[in-house]
Amino acid sequence: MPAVPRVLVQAGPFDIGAEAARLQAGRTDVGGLASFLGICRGDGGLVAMELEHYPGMTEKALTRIAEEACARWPLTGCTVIHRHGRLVPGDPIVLVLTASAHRVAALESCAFLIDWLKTKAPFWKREEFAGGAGRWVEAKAEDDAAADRWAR
Amino acid sequence: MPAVPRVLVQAGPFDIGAEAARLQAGRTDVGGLASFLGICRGDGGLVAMELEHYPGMTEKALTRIAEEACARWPLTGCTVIHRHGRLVPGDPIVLVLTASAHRVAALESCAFLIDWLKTKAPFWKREEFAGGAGRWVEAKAEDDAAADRWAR
Amino acid sequence: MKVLYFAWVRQKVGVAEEEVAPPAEVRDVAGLIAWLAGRSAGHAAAFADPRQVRAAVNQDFAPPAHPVKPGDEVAFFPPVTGG
Amino acid sequence: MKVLYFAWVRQKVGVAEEEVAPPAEVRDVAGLIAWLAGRSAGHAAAFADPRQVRAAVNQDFAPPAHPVKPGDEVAFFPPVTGG
Repeated sequence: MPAVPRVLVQAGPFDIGAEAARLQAGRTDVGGLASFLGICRGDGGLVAMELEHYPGMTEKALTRIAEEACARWPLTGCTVIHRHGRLVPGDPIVLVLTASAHRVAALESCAFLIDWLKTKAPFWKREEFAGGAGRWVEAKAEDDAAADRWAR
Repeated sequence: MPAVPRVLVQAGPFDIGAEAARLQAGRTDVGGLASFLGICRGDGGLVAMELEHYPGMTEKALTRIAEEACARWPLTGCTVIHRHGRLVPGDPIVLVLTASAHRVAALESCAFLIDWLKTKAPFWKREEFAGGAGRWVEAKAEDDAAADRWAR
Repeated sequence: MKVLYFAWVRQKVGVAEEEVAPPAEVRDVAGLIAWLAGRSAGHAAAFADPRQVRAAVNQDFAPPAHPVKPGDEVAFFPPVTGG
Repeated sequence: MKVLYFAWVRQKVGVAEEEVAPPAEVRDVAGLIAWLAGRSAGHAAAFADPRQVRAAVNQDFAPPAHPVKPGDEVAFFPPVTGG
């Protein structure tokens, strides 16, 4: 039976160490744990980023893709945490953790999930710059191409 | 200038949360942090694993490959920690962390480093099973194939 | 029918959410967009280029030809930028 | 010349490290293996199938044709299994 993913959409921060430990707790069949942590960058005078989401749909979409990863790769566990609200440079935005007996499954499914989150997760980013200027981040064609790698 | 990697070969455990924080501390140009944590599995009645290494050569080889990753991808930082000595199921063995402005560089360099460690790092594993039987782990052809992906 | 707006679509429309009762000939997402665009100058601005707008029906992404009916929750937003 | 052994090569040879002074005609890794194999039954067992043994000269991986000379640190071990 595929593992049941842990999916959280939250305003507050998360603890990568605690989340990694949770995927290993009480078991000895985990051989590899891959993770990706997305962080708010401070490029070009960015002072803050407002992350809007679609309550209800966002959780549902993230749960569905995490379940797909658990079905597609032999994962022992999988955690996806995505923040919303106002974030400043250096703040963590998203955490993907995948655990498996073997490293390839963990590494591939982690890349799959982050590529998917970039293109299909219902979040919208508004950047705020010094002086008060703001702009909505536009979707990138390169992110779509990355996500399309996983189509089958 | 390429980032200077942090490379440790040690008997003791490490803290993934602290190591992740270290790669972000005081900077706002890190957009993604990829990691892989290798863990000792308890398959088939394994009670312990003895990891032998080549003091001197191991550190040198790990430093060289980590420097290559920093030169090949635009990394802001890179950490490789590999344990030696006696480990039991559930114990972390190896940690690779790569940080970059962009996720693809972080994810690819992390996979590159762990593929390399599997095939080129001077470590040898001896497995001990319940009842006292022991055996040296043999190198796997599939690991060589994974490492060869990165040849150019 | 409940309609939700996100990001710059919400800013242009001027509300995050509204209850609407489109006429019976509005049967799909594309038809709803055309009808909503006539409701106000803000709506018109939001839907000026429908190719820039994505939709979800009952919290699933939906193409322009996806049917809509009374009771549905329909959302409009720019291409997503998560991760 | 300092010779180091690791993993099952070490176990078969029976020592982790030794100082050796091979004759002048021992010029490369392959020649050193052939000469070491004659030192004891343990050495012979360790090098019975040289294809199973890898080498490093002065802490860099080295193929059978790699030269060796007095003062070098030469190590023999099975294919590595890190990670």
